[in-house]
Amino acid sequence: MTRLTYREAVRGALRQILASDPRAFLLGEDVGKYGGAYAVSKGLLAELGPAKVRDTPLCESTFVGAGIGAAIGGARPIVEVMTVNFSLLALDQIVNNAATLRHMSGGQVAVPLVVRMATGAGRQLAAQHSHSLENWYAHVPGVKVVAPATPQDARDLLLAAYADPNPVFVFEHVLSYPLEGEVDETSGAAPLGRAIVRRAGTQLTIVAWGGSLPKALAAAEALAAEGVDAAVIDLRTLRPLDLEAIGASVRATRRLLVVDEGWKTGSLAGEIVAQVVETVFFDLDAPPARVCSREVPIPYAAHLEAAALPSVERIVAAGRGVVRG
Amino acid sequence: MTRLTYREAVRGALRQILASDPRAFLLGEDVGKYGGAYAVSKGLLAELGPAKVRDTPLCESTFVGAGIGAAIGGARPIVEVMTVNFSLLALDQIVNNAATLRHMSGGQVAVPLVVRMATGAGRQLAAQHSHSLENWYAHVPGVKVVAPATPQDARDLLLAAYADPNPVFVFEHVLSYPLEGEVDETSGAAPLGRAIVRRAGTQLTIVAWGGSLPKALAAAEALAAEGVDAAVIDLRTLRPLDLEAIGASVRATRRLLVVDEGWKTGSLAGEIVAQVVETVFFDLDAPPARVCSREVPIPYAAHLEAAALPSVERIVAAGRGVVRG
Amino acid sequence: MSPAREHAVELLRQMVLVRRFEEKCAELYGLGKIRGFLHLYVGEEAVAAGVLAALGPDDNVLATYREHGQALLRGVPPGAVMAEMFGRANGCSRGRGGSMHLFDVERRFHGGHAIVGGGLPVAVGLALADTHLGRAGVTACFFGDGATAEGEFHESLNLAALWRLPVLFVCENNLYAMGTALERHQAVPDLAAKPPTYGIPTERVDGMDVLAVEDAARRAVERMRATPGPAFLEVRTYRFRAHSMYDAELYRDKAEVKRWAEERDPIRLLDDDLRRRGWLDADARAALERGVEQLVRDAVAEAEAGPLEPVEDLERDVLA
Amino acid sequence: MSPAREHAVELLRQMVLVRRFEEKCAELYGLGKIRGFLHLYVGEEAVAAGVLAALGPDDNVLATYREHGQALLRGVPPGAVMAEMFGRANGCSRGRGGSMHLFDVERRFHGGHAIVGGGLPVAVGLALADTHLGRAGVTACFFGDGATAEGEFHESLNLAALWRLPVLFVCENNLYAMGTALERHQAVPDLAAKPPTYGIPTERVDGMDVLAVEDAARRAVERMRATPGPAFLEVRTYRFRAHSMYDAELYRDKAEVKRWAEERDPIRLLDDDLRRRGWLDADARAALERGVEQLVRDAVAEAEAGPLEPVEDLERDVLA
Ligand SMILES: Cc1ncc(C[n+]2csc(CCOP(=O)(O)OP(=O)(O)O)c2C)c(N)n1
Ligand SMILES: Cc1ncc(C[n+]2csc(CCOP(=O)(O)OP(=O)(O)O)c2C)c(N)n1
Ligand SMILES: [Mg+2]
Ligand SMILES: [Mg+2]
Repeated sequence: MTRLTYREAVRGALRQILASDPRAFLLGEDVGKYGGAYAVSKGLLAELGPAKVRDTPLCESTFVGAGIGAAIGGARPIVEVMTVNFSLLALDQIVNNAATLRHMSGGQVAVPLVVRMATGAGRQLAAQHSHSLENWYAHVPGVKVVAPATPQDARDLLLAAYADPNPVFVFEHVLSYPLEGEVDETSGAAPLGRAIVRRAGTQLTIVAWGGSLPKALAAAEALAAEGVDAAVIDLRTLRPLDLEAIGASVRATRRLLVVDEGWKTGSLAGEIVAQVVETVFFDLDAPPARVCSREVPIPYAAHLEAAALPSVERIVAAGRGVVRG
Repeated sequence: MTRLTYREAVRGALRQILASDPRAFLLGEDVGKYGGAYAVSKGLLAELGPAKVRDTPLCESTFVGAGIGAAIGGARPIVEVMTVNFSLLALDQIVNNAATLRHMSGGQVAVPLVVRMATGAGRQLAAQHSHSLENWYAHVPGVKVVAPATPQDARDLLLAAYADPNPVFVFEHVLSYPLEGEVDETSGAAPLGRAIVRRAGTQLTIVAWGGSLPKALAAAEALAAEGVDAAVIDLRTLRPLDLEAIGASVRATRRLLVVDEGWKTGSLAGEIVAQVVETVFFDLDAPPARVCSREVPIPYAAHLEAAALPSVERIVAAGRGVVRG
Repeated sequence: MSPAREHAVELLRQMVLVRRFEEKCAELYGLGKIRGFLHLYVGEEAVAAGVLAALGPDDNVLATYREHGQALLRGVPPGAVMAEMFGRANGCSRGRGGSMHLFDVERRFHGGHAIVGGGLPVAVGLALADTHLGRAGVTACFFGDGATAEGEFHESLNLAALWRLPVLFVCENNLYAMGTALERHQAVPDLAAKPPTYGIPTERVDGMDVLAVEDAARRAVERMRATPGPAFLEVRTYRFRAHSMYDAELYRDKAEVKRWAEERDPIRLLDDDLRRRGWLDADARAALERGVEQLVRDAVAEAEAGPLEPVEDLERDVLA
Repeated sequence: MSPAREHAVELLRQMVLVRRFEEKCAELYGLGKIRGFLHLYVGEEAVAAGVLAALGPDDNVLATYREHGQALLRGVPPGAVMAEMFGRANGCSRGRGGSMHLFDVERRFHGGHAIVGGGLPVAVGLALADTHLGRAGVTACFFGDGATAEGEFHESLNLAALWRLPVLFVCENNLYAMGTALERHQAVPDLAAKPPTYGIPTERVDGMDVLAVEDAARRAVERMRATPGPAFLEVRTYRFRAHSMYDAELYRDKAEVKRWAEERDPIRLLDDDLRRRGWLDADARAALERGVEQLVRDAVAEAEAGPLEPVEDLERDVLA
């Protein structure tokens, strides 16, 4: 085990893939000479050369589409879209090509593509740079979506995404990059589609992922101090959803709270609530609750941004509400 | 009252707006000389002239963005995006500009924009031309979303969208255009944000909108024949949601079924289920249910397409399930 | 028969095949056997025939929703194409795609793309894979004049040129994007003027002259094989039929269509040429026609006999 | 003072204002008073100063996230700009936007856009509104060299040219898109070669010579007022500082930056020119500097004193 940041863990997995598989390459805006907007790929161009680390012009739709085409052609591209905000420009390629070509061709076309992107708010980057649109991606058949929350998962889920024969979208929260943790650098791919219980608990199930996991864990600690024993499930894969893991926990705790940095209306949290009530309705002792972002373009000012996003306080209050009524 | 198709009702509202407001104009691909991909604007170019009806090149991002800019500049553009499928190319403009500029400018920038688009499947147009992404739009703060289901609403909600000072997205289901109904052509704008009970019922609340409303009503008839008395609520506005109307009905029927042509995971139906359980949980006698599209890019073959979409049969079966357990 | 003569007759046969196949499609559409959107290539056959004649089996082909011609001439069996439009499991996309989404990956026929401009980045990626994996092979990418207004057109040209990727961009300039005439969607309708601003060698060619198209395509492909990088062909052509089966053609004169169909039909032009040269007599011409008709008849029979995919398999092939 | 002399001194004052304002911003960023992304315009001041000098009050201005210069020189009060970066309610966007999203609609300053290329269609729309409503006025739209690779750049040029809309496209070519040098993101780095393929009158100008920029902008605007339609300026400039406060500048030589800053600083060039002409002596220069420093000091004081928006008003101004 080595102490690594989340950023270093991603870089390590990238290096391992790029160095070992001749079909692999990384492409995206400023992944090379600049070193990556979030410094994830720093050093890889010098180490691996320009055929493996390709700086693209600003053209999200086309370089994502080129990644799709290259995957179809037998290469194994890893595309970095600098942030989810800019992926809005590539959604046609993602929905209409990456997600669709296999089925629409009757199973002939394979798109073994990995797309990584930074996501989330919390750095005062204002409305155009603070989106959390994982729910949109998780809506689309034909793709898989992961959101690693820890350095180890940042490594293992990227390896898993790469090993998977489908288009896999990896969401890395901007606040996660400096997180530190012990990482087994010899680990293999984690299984996709499996949530994990990060904290056991008996009175409440809190579901979170990515950048919200640390907040959920801190809230669970605070709730424990109040005498509320909350389990925390780290979803890890957003599509397919591991309803089994969530259901098992909710059947035991009989209460559900979902934390999601996306806007509440139409959030993935809503989907999780819906699936839980559809399947374990009679096991619930209280209405499920959600802590999401407020319905506002994320503002720049620190105090307004903080008020717009899920916070430990809001999670604690909601958890208390679900358990105490 | 005049007997009109849904298509004619939209055209009538367009003509009324364009002819009466000098600030107004219609722009989009093939809205002029071609007459509109779905013949909605047929004849308007000849009638009103090229300053009021503007054919654009193929450039969704830019003509939607130009609509946004024109609205900011004091004009009152109505943008037709031929279908929701192509709106994927314009999502950056929609999310990062139309929805955001007012708030991000501290309330200075007004974007009184109407964007109309055809949506939905059922015409064997295959995966790239059969999307139902209303849920994505309904997720975004700063916009309103309507989905008229009847000829009268096609008129009244378009007038309402035009009268509203915010960006409003109007979804017209491709199967709705030939629907006929009595239309009051002197009517004014319908209120936005108000659902309507299309069928009274005591044992089950079916929520539907747009192209799914006729299916929901037919299913309610079939259920009645089986002795199940279902109410049908036409949502009409998808953002903001009229939770009050849904809640009132569910409190009475104690059972909920939502029909949504979008894919189930992350559907607007899921959001409605979540909001209902969050607010009227203890009034529910059974787990809510959803009839959505199957999790597959919509296939071309008639029998596969039909199997992928919500059908009267699937709604009836689900309704029976919710009521009978 | 001289190789030149043989080749010219074969090109004629190919164009006639596409023409007759599509005439049958239109008929079957009227009968409700084919549904969804159906975009005919009638009048434009020389573009596909000429360009595909310049390609080898290791090259990739990617086209639009108006791609029956490319599919057939790339070697996708007519029966598999017709069965696809019938929505049968023996269709070349198992009935999932229909007319707009024909695929045959074994023949490197990569669709069948219905989002205007959406195929170009994918074509750039196919060429990128070839380059990255050290394989020869060029990627021919067909698209319409309308697509040149979409941003992805420019992004794709730039990326292909910047990275010297072997993409043959083939612009099927039929002078209309649906109902919008070229000069109503392009500020400067000279499409061949744009690729040179990316340093892409560009040629404009008469798309009604199949031999000229083939010639230009061969020149481009040879250059690309020698010196890595894209090439661009603007092929001037005309669509003799409506944009799709829904189009009332309010936006153009019947006389204009008639003029093109009478004076510039690529099949008639080659036909006349062959006759003039004495390379194809009436009997051989009739035999060619009969051969094609038989192929089309067989294709329809194969489609009619094809099974429906079981509904239980609906979600098959969504994920690997 | 002759009008020419007065005007030249005023341009110098404007550039110095932007420079000192931003130097203060960098300092305040270090102190944590300003947060988020901060992109400095240092070295590029002549572009905004020259172009804005050519505009009138009825014209629209739209810029990127690197827009302090445009905002200040369009007349947005320095205090309102600084307060915005402090996230205060007296900021020009009520603290919602920060450095990247300065707005002042009364002065027709339409932001502050942080999606590269995303402002261009909006600018086209502003010009469309003017045209539709029969108002005079041109719309100046600033964007970087990097934006020219985005599809929206081409789409916007085409639409503006096709519809003859009065958009002045101002490409701030500072030779880098973040860490990617122009010749690494454009197959052909000659940006001025592209707009003519849309029929747009285009000029390339030295962006370190504010008078040359103003001249070119005036020529373009006059032409646009006489004959409807867009115009294009490629303004060659250089960014003396990092792309943003996060940038380690691994992608370019320190020597290259030094050379530009020492030899081509637009402020120093104008300064020298004015001195050579005897138009600005050391005392006047010092007074100018003191005036600017006072403005910046006042702006900071105004920002410091500004109130925070109450959290209860978070959802204000999402909808009308
Ligand atoms: C992005 C997008 N916008 C709109 C459409 C609808 N549409 C289909 S074909 C077409 C015209 C395309 O014209 P062109 O590229 O010239 O090809 P042609 O049909 O003439 O072969 C349009 C507008 C679409 N399929 N995709
Ligand atoms: C669509 C989009 N992609 C990526 C980014 C991240 N980004 C911000 S500025 C920038 C470089 C832009 O370069 P240029 O247009 O030359 O402007 P400059 O910063 O040099 O003024 C990038 C890649 C973005 N904001 N928007
Ligand atoms: Mg065309
Ligand atoms: Mg630049």
